[in-house]
Amino acid sequence: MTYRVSIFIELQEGVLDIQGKAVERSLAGMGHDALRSVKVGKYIQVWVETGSAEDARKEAERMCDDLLVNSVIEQFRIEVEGE
Amino acid sequence: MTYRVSIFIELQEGVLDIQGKAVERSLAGMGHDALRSVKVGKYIQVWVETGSAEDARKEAERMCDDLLVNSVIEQFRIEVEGE
Amino acid sequence: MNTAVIVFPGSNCDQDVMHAVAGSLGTKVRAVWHKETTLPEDTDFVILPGGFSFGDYLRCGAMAARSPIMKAVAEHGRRGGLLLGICNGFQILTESRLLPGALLPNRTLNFVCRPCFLRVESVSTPFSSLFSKGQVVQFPIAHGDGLYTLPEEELKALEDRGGVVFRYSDSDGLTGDDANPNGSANNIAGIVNERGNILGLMPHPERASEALTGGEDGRVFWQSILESFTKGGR
Amino acid sequence: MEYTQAGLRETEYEEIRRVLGREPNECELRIMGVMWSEHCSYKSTKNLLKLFPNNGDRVVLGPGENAGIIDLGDGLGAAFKAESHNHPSAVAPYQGAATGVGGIIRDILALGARPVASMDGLFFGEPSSSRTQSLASGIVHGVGGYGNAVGVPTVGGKTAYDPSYNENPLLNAFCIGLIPLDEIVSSRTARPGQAVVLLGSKTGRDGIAGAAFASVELSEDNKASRPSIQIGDPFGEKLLIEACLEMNEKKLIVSMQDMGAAGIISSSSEVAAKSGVGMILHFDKIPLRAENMEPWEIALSESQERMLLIVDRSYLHEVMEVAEKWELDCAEFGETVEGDEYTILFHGERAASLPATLIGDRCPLIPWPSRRPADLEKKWEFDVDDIPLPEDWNETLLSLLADPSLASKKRIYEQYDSMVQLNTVIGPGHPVSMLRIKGRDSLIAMTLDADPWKCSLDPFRGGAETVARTVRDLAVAGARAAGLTDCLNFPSPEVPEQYWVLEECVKGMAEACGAFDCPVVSGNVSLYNESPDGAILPTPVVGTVGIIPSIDAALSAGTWEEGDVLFLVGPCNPSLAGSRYLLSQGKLAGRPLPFYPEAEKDFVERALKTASAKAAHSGRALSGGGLAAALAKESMESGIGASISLSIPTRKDILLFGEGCARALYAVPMSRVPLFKVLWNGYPCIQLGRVGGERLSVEGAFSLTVSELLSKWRNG
Ligand SMILES: Nc1ncnc2c1ncn2[C@@H]1O[C@H](COP(=O)(O)OP(=O)(O)O)[C@@H](O)[C@H]1O
Ligand SMILES: [Mg+2]
Repeated sequence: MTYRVSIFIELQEGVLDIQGKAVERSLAGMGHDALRSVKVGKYIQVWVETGSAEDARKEAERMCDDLLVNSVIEQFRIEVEGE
Repeated sequence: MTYRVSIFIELQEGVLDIQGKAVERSLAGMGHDALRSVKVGKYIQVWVETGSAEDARKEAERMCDDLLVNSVIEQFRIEVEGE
Repeated sequence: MNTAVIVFPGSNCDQDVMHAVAGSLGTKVRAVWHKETTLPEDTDFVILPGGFSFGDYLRCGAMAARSPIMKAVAEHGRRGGLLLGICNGFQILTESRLLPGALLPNRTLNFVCRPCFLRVESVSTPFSSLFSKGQVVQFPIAHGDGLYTLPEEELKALEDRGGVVFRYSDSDGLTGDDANPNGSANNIAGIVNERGNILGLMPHPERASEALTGGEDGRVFWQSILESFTKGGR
Repeated sequence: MEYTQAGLRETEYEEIRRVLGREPNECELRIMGVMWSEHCSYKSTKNLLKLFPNNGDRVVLGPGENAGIIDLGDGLGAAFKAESHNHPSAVAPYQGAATGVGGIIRDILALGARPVASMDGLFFGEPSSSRTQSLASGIVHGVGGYGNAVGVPTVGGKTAYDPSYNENPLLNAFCIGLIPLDEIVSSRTARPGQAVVLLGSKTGRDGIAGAAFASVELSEDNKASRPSIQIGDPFGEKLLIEACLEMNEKKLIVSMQDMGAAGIISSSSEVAAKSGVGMILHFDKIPLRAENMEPWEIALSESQERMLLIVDRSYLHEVMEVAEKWELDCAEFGETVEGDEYTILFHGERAASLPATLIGDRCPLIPWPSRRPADLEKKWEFDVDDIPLPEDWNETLLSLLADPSLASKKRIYEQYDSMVQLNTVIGPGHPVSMLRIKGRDSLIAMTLDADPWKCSLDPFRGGAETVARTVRDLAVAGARAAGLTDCLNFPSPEVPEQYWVLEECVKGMAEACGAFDCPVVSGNVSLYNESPDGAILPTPVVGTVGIIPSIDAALSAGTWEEGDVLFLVGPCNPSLAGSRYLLSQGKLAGRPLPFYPEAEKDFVERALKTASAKAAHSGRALSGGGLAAALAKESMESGIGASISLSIPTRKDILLFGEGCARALYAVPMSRVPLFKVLWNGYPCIQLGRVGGERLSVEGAFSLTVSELLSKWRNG
């Protein structure tokens, strides 16, 4: 079966989020006073064909390790549709 | 109260996802045979101080319209923590 | 003709554009900081220069398009005033919806900087009137996000109305895929709005305005603008 | 806390105790550990660096400052320096390279100069390995990502591949800036009673104690406290450049210092020590990005895009205004005082109190033992007769051109904006890059080079050859070398044989610098470039800057014209030792040729005259790949072939592929042949053949069309 897996990648705590800071300032400048802070990360969706949702998650985790996530500065979370 | 709002942005159907295609190719080249396809988007978290979760959502929607999303090529989905 | 060059934080071709315009035309050029809310009163021609406004963070040109000065810039364009966006400036114009479409990452996903041939597609714009139709000119490119895209029907409409002013080509004017440095739809390098007063292009005419540094094809571009202005008084 | 945990040696700890007359506290210990690390103190190399000549008519500022400055005439100076960012680039290639570029730009900026161009030296492992590919891709993207955005063109560089860099790639960044001589900002001019100001990004925990951690064994219990990666923000840097230049133009600052390794502590103590003042710093006033930071963390943070300013109080207000315009944080956090006392106050307590001059200057030097490698002669034993002549010359030349170290670097340098600022007359892809100076006739010429293989075979000769190659390149292009900067990339100095190699390389470089009267005005040392898999080749990288009086005195390369007569100037007995030709066959052997100062100087003078007299259409000094590679590159870039016959008894492979000595290939228009011959009369000079046709043919060797050459050179 084909599973859609969503991967949410964000910078680790303590790593400077230069994009987030710039967006924050820009939104504040446009009058969004309720805004406290912004973090900008990546949203990657992969479709994998595996026997189970669990396998799909494992496969996606491997992809994160292999390429999608730079573990020196980033952290990630995975959601499998239908899991 | 401060709400964390997650915004998931992806390219619209029909807009060339060059990054997704490139990631797909590299992962396939690394032997991820279960992979069918990849889409690369943005994961933006904003923290907003509003009276209710509903207001937080509205505020985030306005930010998307104002800056975060380019509706010519992108679409988005919002999740408010605790909603 | 009084030219205003808008400077955003992160713009890096503002000085170059001012140097090229002043050097090619000898007309008055002023820098205007993005936080201003009005253009100098006698402004005839506005340029959004290249660079990495706001670091190109989020999307290229997105934050600059929301800068305070942009209301006045859009108003200038709406009144029919001459408005030019080069490279990052082009991205700012599409992000401001002053021009249709969007600029996506190059298909190689790499930044590319090199001299580039362009075929002049339309000479009925104030920016290209001194070229001849089909002429091949050389302007350098230097960008990471130059793939111009537009939904199919809109693309057709743009082509039908002659909105494409420059197309990537080879030295013979052939516009094959080989001559496309970034994967742009129909090899599009520069487009103009319907009214013909707002031009966006990825290549850098200011980098082709002196024999010593990049050639002189860009001088014709600047002279076209001056001549159209002098004639039409826009 | 144990002093060893701070990375200090026993003698160093004792020295600190002796000077203080007490035990240092933890904050002080950590500070000293970083400040006396190899990276900051140069304790292994200070004595070696003294061997470099660094004076000369043109030198305005020599080593010891943020960058060197040479006089370009009429009140203008060129500030330049190279720096390595090897370790960070191996760990986080994109960010490591990006912050390397950002750091060297701030060094130039700290003098008040506007950065006008960069070059990058890249040394990668085996090109076929996936580790190399991902490191190389990350590093190249990082160099471009930062340089392009910050608006400083990358106009040239050097890229080479060798398995010794597999685990330990090198990233050296060079930057040059322009400054009116009467506007130079000095780090020696602070006076008591002035404000100490921090301009730029907020201070976070990034890169804390990066230098010291490198010298402590990594173990599980310090893993959690490992420095977090510094993230480069070219956008922030662009704002910083504009703000600092505006402040300098308005004469608002007394002194300025960039924050690189060891951040606030290094920059502020350096200004204090050099200016002969003390400082009281209130760390509570520093804008922070992370919570609960300890004072030593604040002191040692390597957060990027920050500058330290010393400001006369009457200008503080204006400084703040400029900062606000450029949307930068700016905080006064201390003051200069009489004396030598450097004090950090935090939460109402004295966190550290040290003599300013102790921190940067007084680290005990380490006289590492030096031993000539026993196997040196063995590498030299190499019999040319064991090398058969190529069976298929065409194949041999093509595979040489496809050797990644020699092949076209277009795929790399096209990713760099080489034109922004509108000064680039000759950009990457040429032996020498040239910048015009707006409003003047003269041009600045520069080139970056290295020859790790020859340095490994004979470090003295290799070191001299490295310098000579850059000077020859410049001379052929019409530029007299005015000064150079260097990055000494070497493995651990603690191995006596490795220290000897370093020592000899420096001596060789110094000898050549002396002969050419080309002083070393700035530089950088990067040691401990080794991994459990082995050490890198000795890799001194040299960036040399020269001046061309006017565009009319510049000679380009790759501009052959139909009918030109080709000349080879220089000796006809080069050497295959350490040549690209042998390396591409997997052999690193032989003894490189010695450096002949008289011949080299003679060559330079004649080459300069050749350029200024317009006696040639095109010229190229011979380097990697020898005459054959030079012929092929000239032909490919000109898009035209040539017919050549070699009537010299030297073995053809040596003549065509040998390297070393002052040699060049010139294309001379028929009408200038007599003049050319006069200029080179008394120096070896032979006529090779004529330019024309679609083929590059050498009688009795290869014959290939220009497009065959190009296809191999570009695509491998
Ligand atoms: N990393 C790099 N960045 C920019 N330009 C480079 C880089 N590597 C090489 N180049 C350019 O490519 C050309 C070839 O360089 P190199 O490999 O050193 O050969 P050569 O010995 O012919 O100079 C030079 O013009 C050089 O400036
Ligand atoms: Mg070179």
